[in-house]
Amino acid sequence: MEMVMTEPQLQTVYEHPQSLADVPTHYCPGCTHGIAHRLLAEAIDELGLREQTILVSPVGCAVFIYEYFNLDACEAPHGRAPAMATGVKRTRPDNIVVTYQGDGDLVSIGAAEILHAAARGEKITTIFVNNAIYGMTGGQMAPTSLPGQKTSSSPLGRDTDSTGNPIRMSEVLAQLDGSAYIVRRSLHDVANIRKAKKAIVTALKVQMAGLGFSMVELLSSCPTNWGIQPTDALKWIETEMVPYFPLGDYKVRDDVKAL
Amino acid sequence: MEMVMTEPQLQTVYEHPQSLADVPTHYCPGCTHGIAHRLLAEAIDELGLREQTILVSPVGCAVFIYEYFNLDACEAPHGRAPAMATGVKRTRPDNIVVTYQGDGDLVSIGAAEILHAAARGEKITTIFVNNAIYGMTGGQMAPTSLPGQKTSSSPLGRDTDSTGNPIRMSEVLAQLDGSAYIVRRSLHDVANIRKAKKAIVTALKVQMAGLGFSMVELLSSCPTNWGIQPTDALKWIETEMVPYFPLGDYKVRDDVKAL
Amino acid sequence: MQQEFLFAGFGGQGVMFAGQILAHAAMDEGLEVTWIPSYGPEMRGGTAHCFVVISDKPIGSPVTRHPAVGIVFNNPSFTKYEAEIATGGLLVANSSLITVKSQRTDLRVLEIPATQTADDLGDLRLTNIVMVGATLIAYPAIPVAAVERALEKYLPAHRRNLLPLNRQALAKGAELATNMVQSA
Amino acid sequence: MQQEFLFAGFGGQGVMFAGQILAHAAMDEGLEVTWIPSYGPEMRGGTAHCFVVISDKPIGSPVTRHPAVGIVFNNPSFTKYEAEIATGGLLVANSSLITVKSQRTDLRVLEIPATQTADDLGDLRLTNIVMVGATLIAYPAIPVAAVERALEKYLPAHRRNLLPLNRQALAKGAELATNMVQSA
Amino acid sequence: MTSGKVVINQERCKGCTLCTTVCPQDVLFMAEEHLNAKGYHPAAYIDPEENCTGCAICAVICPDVCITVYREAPTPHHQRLTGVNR
Amino acid sequence: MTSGKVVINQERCKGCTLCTTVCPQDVLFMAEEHLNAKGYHPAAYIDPEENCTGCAICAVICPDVCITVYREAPTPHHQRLTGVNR
Amino acid sequence: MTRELLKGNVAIAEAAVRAGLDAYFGYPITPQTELLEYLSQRMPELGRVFLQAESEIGAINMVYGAASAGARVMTSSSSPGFSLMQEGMSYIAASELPCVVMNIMRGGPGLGNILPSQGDYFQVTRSAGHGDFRPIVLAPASVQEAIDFMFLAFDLTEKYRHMVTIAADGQLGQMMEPAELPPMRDTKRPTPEWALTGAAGRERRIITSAYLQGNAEEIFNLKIQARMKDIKANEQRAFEYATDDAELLVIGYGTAGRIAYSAVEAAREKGLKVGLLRPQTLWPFPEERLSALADTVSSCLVVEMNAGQMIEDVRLATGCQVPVEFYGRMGGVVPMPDEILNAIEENYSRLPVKV
Amino acid sequence: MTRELLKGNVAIAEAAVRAGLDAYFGYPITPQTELLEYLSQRMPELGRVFLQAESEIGAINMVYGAASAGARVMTSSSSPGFSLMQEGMSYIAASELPCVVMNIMRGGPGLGNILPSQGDYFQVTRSAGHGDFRPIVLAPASVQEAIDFMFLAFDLTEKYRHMVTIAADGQLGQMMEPAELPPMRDTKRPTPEWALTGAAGRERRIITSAYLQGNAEEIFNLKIQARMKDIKANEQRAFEYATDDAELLVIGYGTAGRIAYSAVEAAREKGLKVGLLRPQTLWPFPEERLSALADTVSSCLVVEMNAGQMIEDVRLATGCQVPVEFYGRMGGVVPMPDEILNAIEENYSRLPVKV
Ligand SMILES: Cc1ncc(C[n+]2csc(CCOP(=O)(O)OP(=O)(O)O)c2C)c(N)n1
Ligand SMILES: Cc1ncc(C[n+]2csc(CCOP(=O)(O)OP(=O)(O)O)c2C)c(N)n1
Ligand code: SF4
Ligand code: SF4
Ligand code: SF4
Ligand code: SF4
Ligand code: SF4
Ligand code: SF4
Ligand SMILES: [Mg+2]
Ligand SMILES: [Mg+2]
Repeated sequence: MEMVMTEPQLQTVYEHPQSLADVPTHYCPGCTHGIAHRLLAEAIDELGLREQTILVSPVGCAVFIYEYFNLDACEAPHGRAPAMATGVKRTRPDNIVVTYQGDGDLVSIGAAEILHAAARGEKITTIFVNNAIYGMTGGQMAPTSLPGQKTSSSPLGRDTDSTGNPIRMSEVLAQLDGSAYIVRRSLHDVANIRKAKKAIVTALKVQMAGLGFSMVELLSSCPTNWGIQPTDALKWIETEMVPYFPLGDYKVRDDVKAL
Repeated sequence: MEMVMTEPQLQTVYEHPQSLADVPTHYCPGCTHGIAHRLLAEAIDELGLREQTILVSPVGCAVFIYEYFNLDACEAPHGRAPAMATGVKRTRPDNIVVTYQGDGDLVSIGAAEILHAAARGEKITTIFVNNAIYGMTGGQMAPTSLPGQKTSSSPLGRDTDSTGNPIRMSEVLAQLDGSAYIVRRSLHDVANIRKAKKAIVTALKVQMAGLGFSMVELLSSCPTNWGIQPTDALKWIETEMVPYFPLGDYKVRDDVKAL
Repeated sequence: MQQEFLFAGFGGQGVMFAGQILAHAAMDEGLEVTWIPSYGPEMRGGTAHCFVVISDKPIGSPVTRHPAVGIVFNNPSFTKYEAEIATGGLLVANSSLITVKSQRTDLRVLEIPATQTADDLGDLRLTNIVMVGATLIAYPAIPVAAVERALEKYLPAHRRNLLPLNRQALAKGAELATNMVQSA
Repeated sequence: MQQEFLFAGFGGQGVMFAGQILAHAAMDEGLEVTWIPSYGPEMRGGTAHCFVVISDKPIGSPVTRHPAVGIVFNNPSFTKYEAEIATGGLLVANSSLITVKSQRTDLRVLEIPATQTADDLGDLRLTNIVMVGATLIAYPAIPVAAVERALEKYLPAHRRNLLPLNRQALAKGAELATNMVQSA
Repeated sequence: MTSGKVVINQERCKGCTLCTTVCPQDVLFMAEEHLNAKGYHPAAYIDPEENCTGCAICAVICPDVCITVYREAPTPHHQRLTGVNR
Repeated sequence: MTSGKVVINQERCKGCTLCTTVCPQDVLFMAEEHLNAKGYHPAAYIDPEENCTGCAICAVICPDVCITVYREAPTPHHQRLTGVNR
Repeated sequence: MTRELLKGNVAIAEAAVRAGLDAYFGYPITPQTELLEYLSQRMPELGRVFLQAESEIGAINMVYGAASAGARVMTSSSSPGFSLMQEGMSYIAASELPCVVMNIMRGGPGLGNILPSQGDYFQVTRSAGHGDFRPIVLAPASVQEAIDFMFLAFDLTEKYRHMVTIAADGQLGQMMEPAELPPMRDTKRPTPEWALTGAAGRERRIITSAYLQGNAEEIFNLKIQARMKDIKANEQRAFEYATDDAELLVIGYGTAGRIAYSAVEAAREKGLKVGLLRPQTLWPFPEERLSALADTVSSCLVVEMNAGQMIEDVRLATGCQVPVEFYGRMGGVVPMPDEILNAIEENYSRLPVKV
Repeated sequence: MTRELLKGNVAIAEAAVRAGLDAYFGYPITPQTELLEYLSQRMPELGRVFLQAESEIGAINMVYGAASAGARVMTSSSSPGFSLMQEGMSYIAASELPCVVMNIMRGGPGLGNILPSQGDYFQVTRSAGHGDFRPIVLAPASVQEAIDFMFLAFDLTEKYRHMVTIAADGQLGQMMEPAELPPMRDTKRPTPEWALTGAAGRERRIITSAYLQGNAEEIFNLKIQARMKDIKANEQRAFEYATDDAELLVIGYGTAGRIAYSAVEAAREKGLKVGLLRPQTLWPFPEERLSALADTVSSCLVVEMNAGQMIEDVRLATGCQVPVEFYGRMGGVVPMPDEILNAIEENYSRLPVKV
């Protein structure tokens, strides 16, 4: 590449964030987990929090997130990241504690832990990656899978009679007094990705200010288990997921607005 | 008693319901668990469901509820009554399945199970007895304990900074599409007790009609662990609990209204 | 020598504290001691009991099947525990409430109108201390004075004001027992 | 006699099915057989492999350290497994994609331009069957015809229409191998 | 006013006093002198003037289902509280 | 229009095509002929006419952080996407 | 019926269906998920109950409920999920309910990995959560055995009203081999006389694990212990190979036992007098056979995919009559026949002189 | 310091405080709740962390987090709650984190009752959830020992980075006896070099229990096993009484061991040559002493408050040298000294003739 020669006049507009380790990820091509990672890393960089942040991994496709971030990190049992993060934050209140959870992790097995972390107003930030499926284990139905969605454990499509309708967790957690900032964003196009990044920055600021629990839900793709191409997967988010999981701010407490 | 003599002209206006076993309970004097039991038994009797109903006990003061009802019954691990009830109902869809849970059981350890039973629209009925405390284990703080409430594990009063504010579970569960009927009632006086009874009847009807998950939250007293007299305990419900846990209908789906 | 005491009565009659104050007193006398409450099903009401073992050697079991002394505060406790007291042992009964009589001939029985005495002293909550005072006369495992010292030291702060009354109750119990033992 | 086959390649090259069809065919020949996939970390991409063991006696281990036959579909698999094949064994390499050469002198190596052949037949997904056909010529554990029968029986319903092409691929693989073996 | 009457199962009563505080006719009292086998002072029905209306309010609040309520001359529209005989 | 340029780390690229679909200048393509070590056809930056504006849209959508974006003559008000140097 | 080439997980699932499974509740976890996936299609097809639970805790308590209602029910999981089921299992055990729980063990402790392992032997065989109780534990080593044991599991659990656990690993689940599936069993059967069905025209029934009084709990425990004695007397099972004249006895179960078979075969080919005992029931442990064999062999070699757990049962069963040696791999590493053969040869060379 | 009359649960809690406890996370369950209640007042008073978790699963994972951050941390529970902690414990074990977990055992299985029991011996000693790992298990028998072991627990867990479990029962928790509390230990200590504190001016630190590759997981497991060997060599502890010339050795731990002490004393008074070995570490089991004693005694009598679990360890440690008999009560029934004395006398009368 002739970059070397032209560099003097060029300014770097975008490069690898410092909080992100310079290693390839194991994610499938086009999986937006990678975007979510990058946004989180950028937000941490921007706020200068890299040396303070402790990351808690979920069990899910993002289990190895600790390999991908240039941060202190630990790895919680499936669904228990909020509890583990509570243990970290309570004993190290001056650190910034961030959990990253999938929809199976957060909504299904870990429903009690997230609900109570939010209710307690636990001063942690949760990045909630909702891809309407269990990615890691090969595409089983999640509590967030859409009605009729075919998955490897709902081969005829999700039957809402038997399994209910998808759970909108941001709406649920927004009910709790302890949650200070709960928003849903999407990763399906550039404009939305930019909004998602802003929300993550705000969520971290909420924690910095000690205002309570903050969470950014990100609608995310799983091309592999949805069985479609990455570009189609982004469209699927837009046309199928967004209508069911409306984007928006579900809880922005007054003290957050004042930030 | 000279009752025998006067009986011919007298009609029985109130007597022991048939679904209630004729045995003394172990509850403390004035504990409204007893009222909740009676209302449930009356409702079952009125709807003629005694021979169909399967009751699922919690772990909490009501753990021995199976002794007190003249019904088939089983006893779930702490917090897991909704899951156990799901197992019963799915394999015996023609039975009426009722769970009875305390606030520690339902809101704390069992948060995930109740959330998912409601989300699935599990066709069961839950009697949720909220007394803002862990009764059975001797009065520890519950997620429903009021701000500042002194309990044996919040000796200086519930500190909302550290433990958050009480969780209003009816409001949370009403968010879920699978819940058909979610209301909060109180047992602190006769008028409210009568309303509570009506709600229980409706909840059971919802199940009979197969409309989804139904729950009646009952504000209830724990004179022993609140450390006050039974009459004062009823007043405490009215003056302290009701303002925080407003009585009302949190979810009455249209198909329920049409019942 | 090991000596075992069983205290039993309704919850609220102060049987737990009676045992504890005896245990404290014995400890301060330089003896080995254990105290253990009945700790059964989490049910409300019913009878409560506790065990105190005093010994000059390390204590193995804090419970025994046949305690040397039974101090019972009400009818149900009497009925429940009378039979368990060791042959040759002592049964101290709160005769203000206990209406049944012991059928055992191998026991010493001391009937103390403890509730009545406490009521006379102006506070029903003194029943337990009356019983302790009486017991130590009939079964002088430690001096009554040791209990008096223990009361001074261990009466909970919010009950400090009751110290004089407690002293009186202890003395009264001892007195009642002394009279009876002598008259027997 | 026990015969072990290792199939390895990229996910998507049909190595799993190649192993399965061989296993089916062997079973229908009345032999004992096991098939087992590489089943490792839940990571996407990378190489996949499967093992087939064929025997006339009950099979203990479905895996062996040194399989008699290695059927490798791409460079990474070649590099990874070449060394593991048993002395005197057979290495079948998809020479359309594999650019490296075996350094081992104790192996028979069969280079089959399988991907090319499949492409010529009009469907890249036939690569695996070409490889199977070739393998059974050089290492006749079961007759090629047994695989043909297995294809008829076990080709999944949605791929039934590809049966004639699969037959051709099998034959073509066998033919390529026959020529090479003869010419060798 | 219709005349009623209640029977209290005093052995089951736990002496919580709730019934006595709600009776509109003030015909329920705590039997301070009497202790039942459980050690509670039970509620007592003392109604020499037959003021009890059989309103069953006491039964509605009693947590221990100790009270059976009877009423004279059933009115056709009165609501039974339990469906036992249906 | 400010002129920009991107560098794609083709070895890290997984060939998801997302960048190629969002580039407003149409200067990103999939290298159908080239396979990287992971077995993917990577994206390629082909911009003979120097149409790239350095808008970084491609970098925003790339899930694998394969794209570094450069821009000529920094405008004082341009927003950097990452705070690396702050 | 003919032999089909069947994948372990699928064969197990279909065997459960044919054994009359009424209801399945489970939560995905590798390497048992295919079982759940298969049943997600198959059970509704047959009008039976399939439900993916919110968690393993949800699943085991749904099993508890369904078993209370008299259904033939099972769940399956893998190590971390199995750990989460411990409380519920203890309750089910203490309620004397029949049910089948599968643990397709994987590399641990902790999150570990998804590779085949036998690291949960103690957890699986010593208790079902807290309290004195040991489930019947079946350890299949082939797809056919897995199928057969699924039928056996339901028969035993219903006969004794005692939980049955099936302990296997991902290798068995992933493997295909020829096997025969028995025909569909008639699912109509009388409702058990203890099952909750609604107290219509009969006394109410209560299913509980609470015994408030020590005496009552002790009587109940004695009942369990008596039943366990019975099971121990009647249900020990093991597969044997070449034990008649063996001087060295190799002992291994499941996948390790199966691979050991290859090694023992190879050793025999080399002329070594080696035999294999492959326990099929891990509890009750086949101590009768082992104790008998201890009289005839000179030494034992235990092979496990863990740090040495069953070796305690072997020591206890052989009553210190012969030395008991160990060869193990851990963390998801499956031993190859040749390493076991090496271990055999090494131990064989050190055989104590027979007396 | 003077002897105070202390209640077990309170003494344990205060001992933990004085041993430098930074954080406590727990969930109420009888009979350990008083410990939690005491700490709910005491910890905030000292500016330390107390949090009542939403469940035992919440609690153990908060412990996991706090331990990852380098805090001195503990939780406590009782049998059903301990079962729920199994998954989290396995993760903590596999992350080599120090922490202390108390199990105040109660009558089981299932909900059972709240009475004293030793029914979880296997669960407590054989693993921490799934996978190959055994925590160090301390079994105090008196309030003083409970205090001392609390200090020991933190020392051991930090020395070895190996989880310590304290196994006791409600009797110890409810009992008062005179004991001395050591003075408050200085809580300032250097942050462990593996703890998560934010990657400021150093390489990032990662705490995980995942080892994707079998080889890596095996290497890690071998490391654990090596450490366990070390612990086994150095940390066996037992209390002995009158073992010098004993012909019958009574073996019991915790409450059963303490009551057995009374019985042994009584037997000695009757002139019987009886001794007591009371294991203070259940893992590592005091097999060295036991194996030495097996050379001198003629018979062993194991006393437990369960159906017979430690008896397996006794059998293994004594290597079949002497008969091992059993006396047990279950379900929350605490044996009385006289019953144990009866068992002693009965076994004594059948003592094999010494050779
Ligand atoms: C206790 C336990 N149960 C189940 C699993 C298996 N498991 C791993 S990840 C996962 C679900 C992942 O789905 P999600 O949280 O949505 O994350 P994604 O992979 O979709 O990003 C499951 C069920 C486990 N590791 N531990
Ligand atoms: C797994 C488990 N954890 C804890 C307990 C102890 N426990 C029994 S009841 C209870 C809470 C009861 O409170 P609640 O549900 O509010 O019922 P209440 O007694 O107030 O009616 C607890 C924590 C238990 N039995 N099992
Ligand atoms: S399986 Fe789905 S969620 Fe997981 S890495 Fe692949 S695309 Fe992403
Ligand atoms: S402890 Fe409270 S809730 Fe329980 S029976 Fe007593 S008053 Fe009722
Ligand atoms: S029925 Fe009505 S009037 Fe009669 S006692 Fe009861 S509350 Fe009083
Ligand atoms: S309400 Fe019932 S329990 Fe209470 S005092 Fe009246 S009769 Fe007795
Ligand atoms: S920076 Fe903008 S114009 Fe340049 S390649 Fe990327 S998307 Fe296209
Ligand atoms: S978006 Fe990134 S990974 Fe995808 S094709 Fe473009 S450069 Fe490659
Ligand atoms: Mg997901
Ligand atoms: Mg409560």
